[in-house]
Amino acid sequence: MAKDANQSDEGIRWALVVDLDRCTGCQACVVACHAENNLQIVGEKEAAYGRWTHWIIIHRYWEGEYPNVKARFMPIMCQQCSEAPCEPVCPVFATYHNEEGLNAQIYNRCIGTRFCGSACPYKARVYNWFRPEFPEPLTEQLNPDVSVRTRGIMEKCTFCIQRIRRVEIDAQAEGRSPTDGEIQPACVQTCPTSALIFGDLNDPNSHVSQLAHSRRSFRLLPELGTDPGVIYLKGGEVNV
Amino acid sequence: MSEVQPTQPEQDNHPDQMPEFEERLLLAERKDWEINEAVLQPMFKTGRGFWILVAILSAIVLWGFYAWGYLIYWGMGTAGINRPVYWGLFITTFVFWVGISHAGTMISAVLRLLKADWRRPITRGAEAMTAFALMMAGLYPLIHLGRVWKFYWMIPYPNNRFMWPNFQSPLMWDMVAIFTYLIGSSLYLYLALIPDMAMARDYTEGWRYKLYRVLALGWRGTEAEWHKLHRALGIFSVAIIPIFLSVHSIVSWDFAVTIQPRWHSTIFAPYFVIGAVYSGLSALASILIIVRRSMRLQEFLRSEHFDSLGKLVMVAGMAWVYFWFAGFIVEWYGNEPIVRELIHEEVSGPLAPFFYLQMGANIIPIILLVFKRVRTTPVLLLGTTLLVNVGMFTERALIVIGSLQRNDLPFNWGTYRPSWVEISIVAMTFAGFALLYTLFSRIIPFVPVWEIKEGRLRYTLRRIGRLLVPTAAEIE
Amino acid sequence: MNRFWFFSFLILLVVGILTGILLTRIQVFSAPEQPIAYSHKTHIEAGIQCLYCHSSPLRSDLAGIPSVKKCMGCHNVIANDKPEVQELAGYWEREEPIPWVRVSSQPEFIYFSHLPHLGTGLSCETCHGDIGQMTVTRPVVKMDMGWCLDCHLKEPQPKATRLADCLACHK
Amino acid sequence: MSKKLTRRDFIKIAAGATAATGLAPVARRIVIEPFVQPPEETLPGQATWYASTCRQCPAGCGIVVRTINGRAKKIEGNPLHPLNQGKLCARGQAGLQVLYNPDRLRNAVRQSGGRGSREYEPLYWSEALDLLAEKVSSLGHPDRMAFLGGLMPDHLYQLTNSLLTALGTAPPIIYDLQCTLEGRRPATQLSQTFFGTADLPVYDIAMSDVVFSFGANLFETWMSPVAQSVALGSMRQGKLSGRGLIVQFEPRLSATGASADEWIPVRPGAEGYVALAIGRIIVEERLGHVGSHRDNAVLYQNVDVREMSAASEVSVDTLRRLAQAFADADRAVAIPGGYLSGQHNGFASMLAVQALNRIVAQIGRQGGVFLSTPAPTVALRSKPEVNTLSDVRNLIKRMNAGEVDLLLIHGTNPLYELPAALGFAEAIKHVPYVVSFSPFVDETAVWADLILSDHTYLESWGYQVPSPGTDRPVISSQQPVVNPLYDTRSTAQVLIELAARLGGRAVEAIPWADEESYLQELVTELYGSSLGAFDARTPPGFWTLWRQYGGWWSEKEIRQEPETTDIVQKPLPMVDPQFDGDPEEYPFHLYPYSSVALTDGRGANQPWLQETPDPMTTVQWGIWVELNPQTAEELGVEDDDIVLVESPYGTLEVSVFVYPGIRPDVVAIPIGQGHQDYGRFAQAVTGSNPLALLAPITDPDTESLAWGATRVRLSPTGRKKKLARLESIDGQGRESIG
Repeated sequence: MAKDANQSDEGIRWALVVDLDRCTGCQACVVACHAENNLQIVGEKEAAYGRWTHWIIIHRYWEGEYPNVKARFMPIMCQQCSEAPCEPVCPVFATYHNEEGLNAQIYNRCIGTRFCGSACPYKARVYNWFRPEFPEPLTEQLNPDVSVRTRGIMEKCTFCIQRIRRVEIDAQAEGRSPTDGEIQPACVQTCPTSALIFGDLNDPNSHVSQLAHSRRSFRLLPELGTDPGVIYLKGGEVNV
Repeated sequence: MSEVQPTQPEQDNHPDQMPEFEERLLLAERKDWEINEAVLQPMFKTGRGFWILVAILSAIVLWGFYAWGYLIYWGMGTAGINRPVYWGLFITTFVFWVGISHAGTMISAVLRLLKADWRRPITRGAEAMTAFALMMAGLYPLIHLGRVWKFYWMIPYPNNRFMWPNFQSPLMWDMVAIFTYLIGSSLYLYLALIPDMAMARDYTEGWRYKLYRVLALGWRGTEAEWHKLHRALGIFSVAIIPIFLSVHSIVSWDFAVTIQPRWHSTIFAPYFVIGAVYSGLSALASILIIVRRSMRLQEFLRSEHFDSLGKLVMVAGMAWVYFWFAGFIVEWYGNEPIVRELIHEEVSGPLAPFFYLQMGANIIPIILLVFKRVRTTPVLLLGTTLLVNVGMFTERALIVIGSLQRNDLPFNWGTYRPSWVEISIVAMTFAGFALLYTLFSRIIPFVPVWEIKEGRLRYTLRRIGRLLVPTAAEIE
Repeated sequence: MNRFWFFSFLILLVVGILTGILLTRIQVFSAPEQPIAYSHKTHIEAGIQCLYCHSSPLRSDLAGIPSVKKCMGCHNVIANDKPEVQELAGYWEREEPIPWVRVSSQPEFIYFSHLPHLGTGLSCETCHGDIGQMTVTRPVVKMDMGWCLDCHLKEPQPKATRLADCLACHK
Repeated sequence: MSKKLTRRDFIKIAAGATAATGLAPVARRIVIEPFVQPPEETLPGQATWYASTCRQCPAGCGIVVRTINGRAKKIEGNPLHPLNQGKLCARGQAGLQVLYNPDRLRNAVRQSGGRGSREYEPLYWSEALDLLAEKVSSLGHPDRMAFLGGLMPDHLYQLTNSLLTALGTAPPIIYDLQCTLEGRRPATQLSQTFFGTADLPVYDIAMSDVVFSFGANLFETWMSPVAQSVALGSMRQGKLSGRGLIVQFEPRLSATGASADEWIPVRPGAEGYVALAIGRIIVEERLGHVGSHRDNAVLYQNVDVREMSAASEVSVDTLRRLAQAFADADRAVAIPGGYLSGQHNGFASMLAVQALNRIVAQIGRQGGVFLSTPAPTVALRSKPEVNTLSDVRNLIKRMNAGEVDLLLIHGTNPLYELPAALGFAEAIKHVPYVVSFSPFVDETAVWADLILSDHTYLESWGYQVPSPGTDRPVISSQQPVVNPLYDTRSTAQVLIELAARLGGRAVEAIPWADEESYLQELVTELYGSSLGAFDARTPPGFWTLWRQYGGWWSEKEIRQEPETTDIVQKPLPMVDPQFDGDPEEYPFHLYPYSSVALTDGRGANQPWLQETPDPMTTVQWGIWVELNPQTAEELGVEDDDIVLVESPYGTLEVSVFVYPGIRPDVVAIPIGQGHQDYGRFAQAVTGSNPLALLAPITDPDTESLAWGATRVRLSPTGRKKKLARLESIDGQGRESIG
């Protein structure tokens, strides 16, 4: 099932570039993700106990001490690893690697062992601890392209698979293939500073693959050998 | 079988060189029917204390089932787990119970193969412990599922969706291993039970007679039957040992195959196995002491057994310390930042109380068990072995919960607080285990009568000239 | 005596299982009761194309249920003496939507779009059966995962791999 | 959405929309209801996008809303809109939860149990309007009516203004907390003083090489955060000339400060001094490449760099380094932000900052500061001006004196948003009849007799000229993206109908039949303009395109170069900051700041925004006080300890967040929580309103609230309340591990 990404030169590999030099930590991506993906709201008590459901969170790291203190933002979402630690441990294939380099999560196959959550070094997976509650008429907002997960299901960033699929189907209907930059996950679409860029890493002409070769690029926890599909660009430097 | 007639031992002859044999020969003066009576009588006499105990245990179990229902209805959030501590007390207790289950086969199969004679009276109790502990352990993979009603998706069955379980997942290995072990150990328990069922059948009437008649499978005690039984037990003893080693190795791989800091360790499999043996033997000793007292089996379970058991516990404990240290020192010297952080947390951080409880409760018993007085005094041995299991439970909690609280990105660290649901369910399995054991001890002869009788045939005193010479025969 | 009980039990078991299967089948393939006794057969025989009424599958995920206005577009003049058509006219006059009951459906966790299916040249009948012969519309297939995969896996490579991906349908 | 559709017309895939996953049996009765009359614009199951304008803050970003089967599903930025260029902030994304908020009022209501009873009785609109008309016409004198509004969309302001003028009443008083925090009024006054035009200037961050931001939280809530963030993106990594530098001057490291390259923790109130010192150094040492500084020397003749350095606690070396960087840059811009305006000496500081742009000759230049071109027609140029706090004070005085018989409140929540010390809560009790137009029962609406619940912005018509604008004239259009969910009515429509009921001069002033025809008339004046990005053949065609594009804007860049007034002929004023509260007794400066998610508290009823972590503290849902680690140590408190914050005007109990990026003499509290009313999500957060602490003092130059000029003291309570933070407290400061 899981195909080695290093071999698939011809296929698509979706990737997200996060330019840390542009990120202002404004949280627009967080709310866009909530709106797009029908994430549940857990309330203060549960959020305080680490049971929030954000698929993307912005880590804020302090550097130095007052007065020479700096804070850096780092948006972290599912890294869509090619060598994902979460994939082999799922007993029912609810999570697996698909042909387009996505670390897929099939909600209605999930039985809720939370093994993937334990195995994920980025802790990018979130769990539905309770039934989601959407007081009427907040249900009207739910995106019909995304299922509403009930209790006991693991979920995580999908790179907005529904938006990828939508563009692909529309492009196919028009008899063409999607252009670079046409597919935008909700976070990418809304990011005010364009700190997030989405595209096909295996297409040498795509914006992301060019940025991936930038001198500024790095991946999160590279020593773990997970080969993430999310590429970070260091902040505070000029990209030439 | 041996034709030697048991002879009355002479009390005043050779008092200094005889005590060991004296004990072994104690039963030799009993008639067969007396032994049968001694084993069966406590089963039939159920006093008020027994029913009160059963009532209390049942109440705890019922409460636990309510908590489980509550958990299923409202969701996993009613347990204390969170992100990043996705596994908590459930998995800890699961590992603990799997560990407990290891002593049964250890005692029974390994010692049977080694022909260690002192095992005879305690095999049944040990095997029952294996089966019941595994039943309790087997509940946890179900309990901790977020959607337990979909558990059957883990079972490979043909379907039109072309969907199979993922055999790469350690959870699948777990399921296979635990099922195999449960089936194997239950059969093993049952096989050794058949002659005693026949014995009990012949001594009872009413519902017990009907029950024993079915369970005895028409055992008559012919030479051929004995021969087959011995062969079957021999095969099982050999076959169950790899299973027994694999089960806890696989449980350890649940953790070790991930890249979670501190879980990702090569020594985990043997470390878990030896830890399981250590805690299992200790639990066995504790249980035997309690059962011996409550069922008045002092005659069968004698201090010589506890002495040997205590020695085994001590050896297992030393091995555990060795493996623990082998793992610890590598991590310590490896000095990976996150592992260093975890070690720091254990040694001098918020986890320190648990760490020192673990170390203390696992090492002090080893020292105590050096003393024969501790090994042979039931109360002292009970305290010591219970302490071991407190230590082992803490160790599992430290591994499962302590490690999950920390990970590679400090932003994502977390803390865990067990909820009433988790505690109730954990209490349910402890009570459930005790309840099964209690009921079992009233229905099934707790001491394997046929093994005792068989052993009794081995040791005799022969009069050679003027001397009384203790002899042991090869009978198996 | 024992044998008797054994066989009775066995027979009961088999009968029970068969009845269970049958009941689920009946439930799956039974035609739901509709607010108006509408016959596809009559309309198809009158030469109306599927896409005339269900107009959006080439542009949208859904095929679309015709609006009451569309029905009335013809039935203002055609067959307006029939009781069913008069029922329809009643809805139109009351400006009420007709509460049709869904015949073919996908569960909530499935993303299904008519557009790409029709795009590959499938006809309506492939999935919905010979609707033109049905006076009462009923489902002809159990639209479950196995049935979907049946076709998806028959596609040539590499399309089949893409279509066999869980994410092709699961949302 | 010109077709009239009733709710039940929409296809209801009832089960599909609401049910949870997984468990549904296959054979289930699902009713699908077709349209009776199919709307032209929607295809069942297919998304239709409507362009409109975001009203979550006054910036006026263009949005497109994805609607499926008549229900709004997602808001995204309008990619064509020149202001936000397809981007949107967290608040803009959360707009759906205004529309679908479960706590919305569903009718016009009257408080049946008297004011403050929170018992409501629905009214028919005709009844409610009759009631209002009767109240208006029975006024003894038109002066006995007052209209208090927030920063409303332009068309509503025009209608209100016309109606009030026709009735002989004073124009509406526009005042809300958001405007106060971003210093809209002082900024306008600064433009007036500096450029002679009362329009908010645009700071060209995108093209700038060096940006000095003095207390402007550019990428959070100040003015037009999305446009400024878009500019940041291109300034940082989108330019060929290299990566731009941002320096942030403020006492607390905001998220903007974190995105900046350097943060200078200036003493509160001393930002102007820093600007003066930098200016003095540039002029004195003839830095930069603009040639002679002779013209500017007069500006700084009284400035002593050392004194300024001592007063602001920024070292002379740093000042010199910064001056050099600012002057040497090809394009540099200094931005006087909201925190400056919230000081007692705010205006002087803002002048000093704006003067920096002058001495490096960046006024009107690319990468500098310019004014946006006004809208092409006169009618479109009329827009709400924010009033001063003194105007609000006068209103309160009149209310207390019993001179106001009828108070209309729209788009603002004075009971929450005004410092409690101003006494609005008391004053409103002296008004015999209060009418609120709020779609929610907020703190003020609780004291209204009649609530004529407005549509939410996604159900309303309107337009807005974004201010500050962008590099070209822009008019954003607002149109209903869904049919009104409930029996609410837009305030513009209510005013038109009120005028019709009142007759006479009122109906002459606003004679339109409905707001749509009013807007159409106003907008089609643009028809035929040669500037526009689109034009149509007919006025109705133009109206359609206007709605389709989400407004009108020029195809090309048109910047207006401002002229500087003779302010530059005089030395810049130097005013010492003043603070309320004795420094001995109240040792800390209070810095209330507007939260990224909740802004001034308006977002508090939207669960998405409540659950959005604050960027700097990562706290969700809560309210906290930020203390420097040193301060916390001195007080003997740590994270999550509850402290009592006391000012001479009020107290507040709140959890501590130990915050490395704040001056030790400053404590910061986010604004937005502590609602008594305003729906279940706003009330779910325990804690009280930090505005209760604020001293009601103003900057005498601008008469604007000096919201940063209160001193407080802290005392530990010994209790703890855990904040719902994303970040692990245990992991804090251990980043080197990862």
